[in-house]
Order: sequence, then structure tokens, then C-alpha cells
Amino acid sequence: EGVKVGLMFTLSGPAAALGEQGRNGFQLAVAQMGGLGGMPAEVVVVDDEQKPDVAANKARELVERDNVDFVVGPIFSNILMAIHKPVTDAGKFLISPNAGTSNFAGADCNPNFFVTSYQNDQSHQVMGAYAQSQGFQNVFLMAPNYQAGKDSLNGFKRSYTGGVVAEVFTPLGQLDFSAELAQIAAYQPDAVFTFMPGGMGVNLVKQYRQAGLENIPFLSAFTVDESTLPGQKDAALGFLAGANWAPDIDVPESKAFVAAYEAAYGAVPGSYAMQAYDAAQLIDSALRKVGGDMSNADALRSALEAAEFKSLRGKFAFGNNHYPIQNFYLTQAIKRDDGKYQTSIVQTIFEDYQDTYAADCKMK
Amino acid sequence: MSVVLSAQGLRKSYGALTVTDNLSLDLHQDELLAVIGPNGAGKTTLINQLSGQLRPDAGRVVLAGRDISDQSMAQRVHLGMARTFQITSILPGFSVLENVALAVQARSGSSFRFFRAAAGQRRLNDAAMAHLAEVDLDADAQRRAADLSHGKQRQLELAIALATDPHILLLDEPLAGTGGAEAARLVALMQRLKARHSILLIEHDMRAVFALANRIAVMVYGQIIATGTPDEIRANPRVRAAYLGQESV
Amino acid sequence: MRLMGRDLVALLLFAGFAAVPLLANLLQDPFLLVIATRMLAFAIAAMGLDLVLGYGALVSFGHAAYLGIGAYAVTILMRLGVYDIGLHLLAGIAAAVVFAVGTGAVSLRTRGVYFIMITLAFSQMAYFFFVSFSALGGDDGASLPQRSTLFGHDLLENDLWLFWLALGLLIGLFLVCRAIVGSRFGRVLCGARENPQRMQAIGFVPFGYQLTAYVISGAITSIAGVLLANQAEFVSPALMNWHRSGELIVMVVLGGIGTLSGAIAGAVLALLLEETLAGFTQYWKLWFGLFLVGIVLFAPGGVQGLVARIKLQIGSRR
Amino acid sequence: MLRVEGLHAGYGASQILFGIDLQISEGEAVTLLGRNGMGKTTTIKALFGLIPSTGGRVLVDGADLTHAAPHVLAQSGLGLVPEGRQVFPTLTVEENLRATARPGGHWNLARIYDLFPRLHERRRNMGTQLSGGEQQMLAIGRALMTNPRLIVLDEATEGLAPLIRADIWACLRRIKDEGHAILVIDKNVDALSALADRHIVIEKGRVVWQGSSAQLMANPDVKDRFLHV
Amino acid sequence: MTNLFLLQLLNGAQLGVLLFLIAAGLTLIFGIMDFINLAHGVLYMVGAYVMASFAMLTGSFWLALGLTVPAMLICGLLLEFTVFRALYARSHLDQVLATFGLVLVISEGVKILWGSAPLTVPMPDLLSGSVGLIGPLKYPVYRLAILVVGLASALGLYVLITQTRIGMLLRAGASNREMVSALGVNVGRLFAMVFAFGAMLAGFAGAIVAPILSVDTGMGESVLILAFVVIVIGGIGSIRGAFMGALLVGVVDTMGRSFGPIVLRMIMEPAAAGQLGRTLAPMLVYILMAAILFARPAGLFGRRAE
Ligand SMILES: Nc1ncnc2c1ncn2[C@@H]1O[C@H](COP(=O)(O)OP(=O)(O)OP(=O)(O)O)[C@@H](O)[C@H]1O
Ligand SMILES: Nc1ncnc2c1ncn2[C@@H]1O[C@H](COP(=O)(O)OP(=O)(O)OP(=O)(O)O)[C@@H](O)[C@H]1O
Ligand SMILES: [Mg+2]
Ligand SMILES: [Mg+2]
Repeated sequence: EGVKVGLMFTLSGPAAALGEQGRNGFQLAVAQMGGLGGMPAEVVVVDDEQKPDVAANKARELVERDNVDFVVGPIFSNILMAIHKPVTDAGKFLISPNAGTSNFAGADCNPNFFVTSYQNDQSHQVMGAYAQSQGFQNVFLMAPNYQAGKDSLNGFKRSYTGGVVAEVFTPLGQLDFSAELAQIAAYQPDAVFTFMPGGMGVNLVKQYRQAGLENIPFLSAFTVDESTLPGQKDAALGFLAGANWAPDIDVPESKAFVAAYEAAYGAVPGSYAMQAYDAAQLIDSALRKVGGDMSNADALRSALEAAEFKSLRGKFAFGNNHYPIQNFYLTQAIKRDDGKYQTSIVQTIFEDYQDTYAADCKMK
Repeated sequence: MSVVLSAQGLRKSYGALTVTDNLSLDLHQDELLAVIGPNGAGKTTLINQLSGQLRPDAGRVVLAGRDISDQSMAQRVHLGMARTFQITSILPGFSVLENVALAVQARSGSSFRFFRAAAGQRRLNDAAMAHLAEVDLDADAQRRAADLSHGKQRQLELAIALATDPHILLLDEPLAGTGGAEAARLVALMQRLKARHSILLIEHDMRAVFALANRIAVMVYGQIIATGTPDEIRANPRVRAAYLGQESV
Repeated sequence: MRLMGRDLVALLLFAGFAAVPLLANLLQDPFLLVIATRMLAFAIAAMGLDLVLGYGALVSFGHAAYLGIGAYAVTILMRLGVYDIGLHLLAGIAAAVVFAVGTGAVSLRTRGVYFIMITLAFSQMAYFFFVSFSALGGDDGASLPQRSTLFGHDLLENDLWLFWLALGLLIGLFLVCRAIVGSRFGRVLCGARENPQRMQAIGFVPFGYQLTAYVISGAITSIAGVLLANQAEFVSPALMNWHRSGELIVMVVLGGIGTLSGAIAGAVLALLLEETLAGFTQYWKLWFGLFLVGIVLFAPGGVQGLVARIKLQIGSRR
Repeated sequence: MLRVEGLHAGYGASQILFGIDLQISEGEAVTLLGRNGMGKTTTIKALFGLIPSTGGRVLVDGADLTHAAPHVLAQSGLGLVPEGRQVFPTLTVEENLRATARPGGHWNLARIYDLFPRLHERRRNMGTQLSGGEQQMLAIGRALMTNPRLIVLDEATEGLAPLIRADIWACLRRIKDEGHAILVIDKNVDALSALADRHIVIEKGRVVWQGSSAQLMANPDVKDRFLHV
Repeated sequence: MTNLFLLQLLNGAQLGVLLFLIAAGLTLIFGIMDFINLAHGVLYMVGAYVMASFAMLTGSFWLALGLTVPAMLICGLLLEFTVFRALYARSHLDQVLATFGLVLVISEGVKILWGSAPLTVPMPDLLSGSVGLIGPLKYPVYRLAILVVGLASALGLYVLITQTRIGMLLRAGASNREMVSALGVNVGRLFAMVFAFGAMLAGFAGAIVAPILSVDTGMGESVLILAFVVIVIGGIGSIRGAFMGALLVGVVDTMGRSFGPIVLRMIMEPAAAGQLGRTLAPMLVYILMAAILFARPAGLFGRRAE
């Protein structure tokens, strides 16, 4: 008798690096805790291939065939949209270690759905608030043209009321940003805010510096982080980002985690790994609380809601919508003495911050 | 004899090269008109324009008094014109029978029929077999056309043209590549076809040409330099110089 | 004789499918039905593609667009309050026909690789259109509130019924396609593949036939889209990404082009491999890739080619 | 120089050749005769390694080249003018001639253009834009440009006008007089008799008759039986 | 505004040259040898990864580049020997299937070897920094270098294909292998060499662009389609066409992105213009291709077959 967890991450294609962090973070936690909730844990890992229809099927397979007790995943919002219904309809718990869309935070919140990361808009709001606090008047906004890109710029503008010189949407997967960089050079804005995950972010950051624009502050979210820094290296140094954690956060458990992760996987963990680690701790804590008895779903849910574990972020609590209430920071890319790159906390922007959609959530 | 097909002032050039140069030619009812001329004279280009494969730069193609210059190749087939190609053009993956049956189908009924199996349609197959027998290919009916030897493919080429049930046949070197026995059979076949069809024949086999033709037109550098009965042409010194040489005809 | 062999493969596949519910019962694994339904949908799509690709030599690299069109027909109609699967199928087919007539007429001006690329271009346009269509979820896609209804009943909520519907559609469409390729129309289509010049010289204008085939093919593939939407209860533009178009081509070639039943076999084989390999190793794509290379190198003609060779072997031994 | 012994070959499952024997000495002209579909072209293909032979041997100057690749046979001195011309469609006339040329012999561009002035006029045209006869000239010119010791012509004069045909025969005679060997297939049996030293008649993949021109002329029933002329 | 326009034109041309550099090897293998090689993109990716590794090992850009080129040549020979050799005579669809399989194998292999985090190649000092153009606008030296390399490879390929016997033999061999071989040319060896050369070009492109683009497992796939688009727009088999196609795609894409919204805003209300602009931008290249193929079914410089 043990607990069975299905992990669904993007493990192939260009974004595999993110999924691997999530998978590694979770598995590291399970290994360190010797199971979950004091029980042996069986972890089934599946690859969603970043294709929603594939993901929807695999999610069904996890709950219907493998009969897992929890599904942990995914990285991407569109995958979350696809797997949410099959998992929650089956009465299983879905814990998202990264994607946190606004609909599930608000009107569509679900008792069986928990998020250990953030609501998607929040990191962008952090940067908006920072831009506001710096008194910027002309900010250049840029994001890829898809839902998450649009959300990010809206998030930024929610806490930034200054002027916007231009709002540029680039095609998804664009390689060369010279046209946009020329526009930036022509506008000479106070700052640039962007959201360019994955390879796009690597390209943009390198080309940004090569174009000689580094004296214009570069604000971003999910663009300069531990998943992209190995590709950006020196080009990203000093670039700012909003996040709920950084490897150098002053939490002893986190320091230990970073060391253990680097030892095990040879790379600096990012928030994807951290949030998955916390997801494992969350399950662990809840199982302990119910004494390993998963037959009573309501009890298990209450145990999850209590979130009685030592988050790597320090303080952590769930809001009414099962999204976290946590601190958000301004981070900066740095080079460590050992030559590796990571983000580092500059200042706290929001404390105990809850997303703005929680009010719409009528959790039954 | 009435004119069934006439080329009027056809001109076609590729860059500086004028391949048919203001060329006019009449094909009469139930005659076999042979067009001969050196390589590259423009004979195939003439057929291409008559059949609609090529648009002339200037000039008209008139079929039984009707200007068909604007009609497509397919439309001209439905008006009763068929052609063969000098460079064999068959459906290589089809069986020999299917090649011909498809040509029969082109002139009989709509081909926008989706459900009844074509393979079993007796009407198509029987007609096709009859045409194959005419060119002596009935024994090869079930073979894949691509697997036929070159000479037999040439025979198939002719059978396909016949199967569209034309009044007018434009034949581009039908004897090329066929050996003695087969050539003789084909000559005999054309002799028979002459009675029912108007034929424009391009051929470098002079024995066949002089045996078959009612009239011969000689084409050199895109122009007709002489037209006449076989005897007239045989005797024409310009034709000898430009084309026939010492060939005994 | 050749036809017999192909039909045999199809019969075996259908029988195999029909046994799935029993198997699912025996193995206590209802999920088999879900997998099988997905296979059926892709089999329909691949068979639709084979109609133009195999018989018309028109390599459409944009057939995923029709999957998307079918799937979005379901989403849109459901948002309008229409739940009946018959209407979904009709709407999907109608939309596919409109799209196919428009893009097909333009695409058929080109040949060969140009045709491949222009069909890709149109499907990419459709893809990006739905990516930026926020009301339908844009890039994220959206879940369906429920499955389509059948004569007003929500029978299809039951995986078994959906499976039988898909199997019924596959068999029906197979018979339709089989009749089409053997018909007068099918002959002309194949003839245009073999030698368009010769076809014109015997009085056919290939364009009309090819366009008709392209439209039929698109319509069939859109039916698969309707099924996929119902099966996953989720619709997103990823369904019409060029990867999908590529996968459909892979399925057809894997099974053996121009055989219909080969396309079905290819779809089944591809999904089966994916399903099983993924269970063994995280690097299943590596093995899948090796398998594809191996098939081309050592078994040209795909599944059907293999079957034909085995038959030849048996025949010559007798 | 060329010796073929008991050659067997076919396409896939269907066997076409059942033991063809032939030999050609330096400077000799030999013809292959036979009705349509009897295996003449197949013999050439098997000889050149274009289809695999399933039995027998092919020897060039005593060296066994039975299973050698086509280019090895070509390099050993064989030049091919294939049935159906097969000029390279995406190359210009001049490129067609130059692409596979092997310099060092009698033939060069100037000489080819001399032989076929028509090709010179059309030298910048693409291969497929030529008339049928011009393509045939090009195919012959292309083979000559490899300066072969034995030139093999499959349907040597198909589609050529009488004057050119006469030129070709004259040209072949010249080649022969220069000491090169010739293997030729053509339907003009009379012209061939004037040119060739020996004739080989093939029927259903077997050699059914061999002899000199004189013997062929003297034996009308050979023509009658095997060639039906 | 005119300044920006000129600069964007330059940017467009530069993107075009970058695309040509990537497409150059494809032109050779697909355009000339008529072999559909979907694995071209992953070879480009492998080139970038190999370059990144050598750069890490040697610490020198130039040394790494010098090592990457022969390494990719060997890689190409190896692939040719094991897989491609058997595919020349096959149909395009078989080639698609097999090379699609190779894409999976190589991508997965790269992930196993190098992991999935993006890598980088530092820019050589000699070529870093930017030069001033007009006003505050600057231009990176490295991109100018890419421009030069791209033009040089275009010219080199043009000479190779149109002026040399190898070029003729390639074109001849692509249409009729048997005949070329029967005329005494060892087509197998020739194709192997040229194929390896094409692979090397792909790898070289990957190595060269590594300092400005992300070296990740998705890089091959994202350019593959674009490279095909470029070649098809130009007309298959024409180097000149591929080059013009690349420039056209680069310029249209860049100009469309930067000035499209402005133009749209002049003819419709801003919100709708923004929405439409965003929808159209990623489609632009495809619309361009469809339009060109509509007007000229065999591309800009392609010869109409038949
Ligand atoms: N598309 C083209 N572009 C350029 N020149 C062409 C084209 N098509 C044909 N030609 C040229 O036009 C001339 C006439 O060609 P055509 O095929 O009509 O000759 P022909 O009289 O049939 O010769 P043959 O007896 O050799 O078949 C030739 O010199 C040929 O090279
Ligand atoms: N590719 C092929 N596949 C299968 N069978 C073939 C193939 N090519 C030729 N054949 C068959 O092989 C036999 C010999 O053909 P071949 O081409 O050698 O004849 P040939 O003597 O050259 O005739 P022709 O004078 O008509 O050119 C014929 O029966 C033919 O149908
Ligand atoms: Mg001609
Ligand atoms: Mg022959």
C-alpha cells in the first residue's frame, strides 16, 4: 500500500529543459523524504510533448488506467487547460507546479485543483510595480503573440500606470529581433519590459546586448531565469526579472535544496524545480496529516489546504482559490564565483501577495 | 474534298528561334497527309499547336470551319481530335488495358461517377480490347505499361489515341522504335484507318510515308517548302537536298 | 488479386478493432477504448489524406488544418448551443469543403514540392488564425463542456459508444473511399497522377478531378477532427500545427501509400508504437525514429509492401 | 574486347534473358537484331550493370566485370546511347555534352558540333527543349564525348531524318575505321548489313542466329523467321 | 522615420542573408540533388552544439570553428554512408519518412548528449561591438560579418553549381542517376561527397549563428520550414532564386513586423489594426509564399516543369 503520483511535464521539444527541472525537483523531494507521507511512493512520469491534445489523453490515461492518486503538472498553461477537466472530473487531485491560469484562479476554481507556483499575471505585476516605483514614463512592451503573452502585458499594465511607447507582439518562435531592437533604439524608452520564455528569451537577450542597448533597463519575467541563463550567460548579467524565489533566497531549506539539486543534476535549479519540490512537500504534508488514509477526499483536501510544510520560499499559504499567497521579488542575473549563472534577489516587491482573481472564486 | 482541319498562319517562336513561321496547312477529309522534314524543323511543334498543347503566338486553328484556337487540348479531344506523342507518353503504372480503357472512358459518359467500379465495366473493357487487338497488343493487356518494351509502348501510344474515337488523328512518328514486323502491321493498320479518319502523319520512315500518303508536305525551318503527291515530292530536287538525301524511296 | 490482399488487411484491422471492447473487458483496462478511439480518428484522417496523396500524388502538407476545422466546428457549435453530432459533422464537412475549394483551387496551380509547400502555407494561416482567436481560447485552446449528443441522448459520454461510432465511421468511409478509387472518377485521378499530359491528350482536364478529390479528402479528414474533439473533449490549435500534418503523412507512408488500408494500418502502427515505446523509455522518440528509418531502408512500401512481399514469398514457395 | 557468356537477367521476378552469348573484338561492328520485346535492350542493360545479372559473365579485355558498377564498365571503354535518348533535362545541350565527357580521344566539343551542326545552333537550350531527333543527336554526341572504344547504340537512328540517318551511318563507319568497336541495335536492317561485320538475332531472350552480313543476306528465311521483314 | 526605414531594410536584408546561410546547404541537397532532407535542420543544430562544445573546450571561437567544420563533414559522410545512400533512388515520400525518423533520432541524441538547457557560444573579440550607422542607431559588427559570409557562400555555391563540372553532374545525376553512371561517372562517390559538403554547410551555418541565436534543441526545427519556404519561393534548383527568396522573406518579414501595424492603423481603428496586425505578422511569410506561388507556380526563378 503506497501512494501513486503521475507527473506530467514537457520532456521533449525545445521546452524540455523546463519540464526536466520540474520532474527533477519532484523526484529529488521524493528521494529525500523517502516516499510521500511516510509511505512508499510510485511516480509515473509522462511527457505531454507540449501538445494539449496529447496531454489530455495522457492525463486520462494517468487517472483511468494508472489510477494515480495525484497528478502533478504541467509547465504550460495550455496544457493545464487540457488536463484540468479529465483529472478533476475523475475526482483526483491536480497540483500544478507552474501553470496558474486566471480562469482557474477565479470563476472556474476547483476544489481538487491546487497551485504551488503563482497566478500567471503576478510576476508581470511585480515588474509593473517596479517600473512604477522607478518612475519610468516610457516603457517599451514586447511579448510573443499568444495568450500568455497578452496576459503578461496586461499583468504588467495592471500595476504600471506610466506611459507605454509601444506594445509589440512578435510571432511565436521568432529568431531574430533586430527589427524590434531597432525600434527600441529609435524610441530610447526608459525601460523595456518583455516576456520571452525559452529560446526566444535567449535570442533576445543576446541580441539586445549585441545591439548595444544594455543601458536601457531590461525588465522581464520568465525570460532571464535558471532555464535560460546557461544560454544567455554574460549577455544577461544585470537584467532584471520578477519572481517568487531565487536560488540565493535566505531560507536554509532552500539553500540545502539548491546544493542537493546541483549535486544531483549538475545545474542550478530554477523556480520550476523549486515549485515541483514544494508540490511534493505539499502532498507529503497532507498525507501525513490524514495518516495515509486517502479514502476520505474531503479530509485530504482540507489537509492540502492547510499546506503545513516548510516551503523553500519561506512563508507559504493557500488562498481561498488554492493559489498561493506569497512574497514576490525583483531579481537580477549574476555570475557566481564558480562560473555558473543564476538569479539573485534584489528586493522584495510584494509581501504576502494574493492574486486579483481570488475574489471571483466561489469555492464550493 | 472538304477541309477538316486547317492551320492558318501559325507562328511560334522561342526567343530568336522561330519554330513555325506563318505556317498554313490543310488536312482534307479522309486523307493521309504526311509531314516530313529535317529534325528540328518544327513538325512536333505544329502538332502541339494543332492539338492545343501549345498556344501559337499568332495564327488560327480551324476545325471544320470553326475556329478552335481558344479551345484547350481536352476540349479538342471532345471535338474528335487525337494525337500521339513522339516521346512516348503513357500511364506507366496502369495496365495496358487500363491505359486504353481510360481513353475509351473519356469519350463515353461522365467521369464524375464515384461509386460503380470501373474495372468491371464491360463496355469500357471490350472497346479497349478491340483497340489493343488492332495494334496487336491484346496478349499484353494485363501487363503494366511500364514493363513493356519500347517498341510495344509505341504501339500502345497509338492504341490510346484510337480509343478516344477521333475523326482526326495527329500521329507523331508512330513507327519510330517499332521493328520490321510490327512496323509492317502498323502500316497496314494505318492503311485501313485512312478510310475512316483524316490523318496527319509525321514520320521519318520514308518507305511508310510514300506507301501511305495521299499528299506530302515538306517542312523546313518552320515553313512548308513543298506540298504534293508522293510522286511530285519524290521528284522535287529541293526536297532531296533538304531532307531525303540518297534515301531510296 | 492485389485488391484482395488490401481488403484482407482492412478486414483484419476492423476485426482487431471490433475485439477491443472485449479485450478491454478481459484486461480490466477501459482505457484501451480511449486509445483505440484515437487510433480510429487518426486512421480516418490518414485514409482521407491517402486519397489525394496516394491516388492523386498530391502531397498535402496541410491536412491537419482539416482536423482543426472539424474540431473547431464542434467547439463553435457547442458555444452556439448546438450539441448534435450529426450537425457537428455536417458543419465540419461544410467548412472543410469551403476551405478545400478555396485553397485547393489555388494550390493545384502548382505541382510537386510547390504543392507541398503551398498547402503548408494555407494550413499555417489557418493555424495562426485560431492561435489569435482569443474567444475560442487562442493558443491555449478550450475544453468542451461535454461530448456531442446523438439523437438528443448523451450516449457518447460513454467511451464505448464513442468507440463504436468511430469504428462505424471508419468502416463506412473506407467503403466509400474504396468505391471512389475503383470508380471511373478514381481512374481519372490516378491517371492524372501517372501522366497529366497524357490525360489532357485523351480529353481530361485533371484540375477538376484533383480538386474534387482534394475536397473529398479534406471533408473526410474533418470528420476525424470532430471525433478527436469529442474524444479529448478539448480543442486547441495544436491540432492543426504542421507537425500534425507531417505525422499524418508519416502514417500514410508508413502503412504504404495508395492502398487505403495501408493508411489505416499506418495510423494504428504509429500510435501503437508511440503508446508502447513511451512506456518503456523516456527516449522513445529515438527508438521511434530508428524504427521509421528502418522501415524505409528495409521494408519499402511500408506495411502494405511488407504484406505483399510476404504473400509473394508464400506464393513462390508453393 | 567484350565477351558476354551465358548472361541471365530479368526484372524482379520475371526473367527475360536466358543465356546470351556474344563477343566483340577490337574494331568490330556487331548488331543485335530481334523483334520488339525480345530482350535487346535488356541485354544492353544487363551488360552495363544497369540491371543485375543473375547468371553468366561479362568480360572486358579479359577482366571479369560481371557485377561491376555501371561506371566501371563505362570507364573500361564502353559508351552508351540508350533507348529513348534520356538526355539530361535540366542541363543545356552543351552541359549535356560536357558533364560526362572524358577527354583524351578523338572526340571533343568542336568535332561533335561539326558532326551535328544542329546541336551547335541549340547549344544553350535545355535538354528537353530539343526536338526528338535533336535529342537523339545529343545522346549520340554525349556518348562519343566519353571517347569510348566500344560504342553501344540502342535504337541508333530512331527519330532521325534520312539525311541525318545517313550521316550517322557514315559516322559509325568512320568510328569503325578508326579501330573502335560498335554494338548497335536498329531497325534498318539493310543499312546495318552494310555497316556491320556480324549480326546476332535474339528471340525470347536467347540467341537464335549469328552470322556475317553476307550470310544474313544469303539467308532470307532468317529475316523472315526471326525478324518478319 | 526614413532612418528607421533604412535600418529596417538593412535588418531585413541581414535576416535574409542569415536565412540564406541556413538554406545554402538545403539548396544543394534539396534544390540541386532533389533530395528532401528534413534532417537538414537538425544538422544545423548539431553544428551549433558541436561548436558550443569545442568553444567550451578550446576557449577560442576560431579554433572551435576550425574544428567544427571538419567534424560536420565527417558527420555528413557517416550519415550518407549509413542512411542517405539508400534513399537517393527512392521517392520523395520515402525520403520524407526516413529523414523524419532521423530528425527524431538526432534530436533525441542531442538531448541525451548535451541536455536540454540552451547553450551559448561567446562572440569572438575581433567581431564584437557595434559600429555607428545613422544617428543613435548602431549595428553589430558580427552581423556585418554574417552578411559577408552569407554573400560569399552564395557566390561560391553559384559558381560551384553553374560553372563547374561537378555542378553539371549533380544536376544530371538528380534527374537520371543511372545514365550518369552508365556514362562513366562514379555517382555514388560524387553524391556522398556533395552530401557531406551539404551537411557541413548546415553545420557551418549553425556554428556561425550560434553567437547570436540560442543553441537549443528546438533551433533546427524552427528554421527548417523557413529554409524550405525560402527555396520554394526562389524556385527549386536555382541558387539565385534561393538567395533572392531569402532576402525577400527577410525584408518582408522585418518590414511587415515593424511597419505593418503603422500602415494598418492608418486605414482602420487602432484596436482592430492591432489585432489584425498581430494575426497577420506570423502569417506574413506564408502569405508571401502562397501569393508568389499563385502568380508563379514554380517560384520566382524556377523553371516550369512539363
Ligand atoms: N520549349 C522550347 N524552347 C526552346 N526551343 C524549343 C522548345 N521546344 C522546341 N524547341 C525547338 O524548336 C525546334 C523545333 O522542334 P520540333 O520538336 O517541332 O521539331 P521536329 O520537326 O518535330 O523535329 P524531329 O523530327 O527531330 O522530332 C527545335 O529546334 C527545338 O529545339
Ligand atoms: N522495367 C521492366 N520491368 C519488367 N519487364 C520489362 C521491363 N522492361 C522491359 N521488360 C520486358 O522485358 C522484355 C524484353 O524487353 P526489351 O526492352 O529488352 O525488348 P527489346 O528487344 O529492346 O524491344 P524493343 O525493340 O521494343 O525495344 C519485354 O517483354 C518487356 O516487356
Ligand atoms: Mg518531332
Ligand atoms: Mg529496346
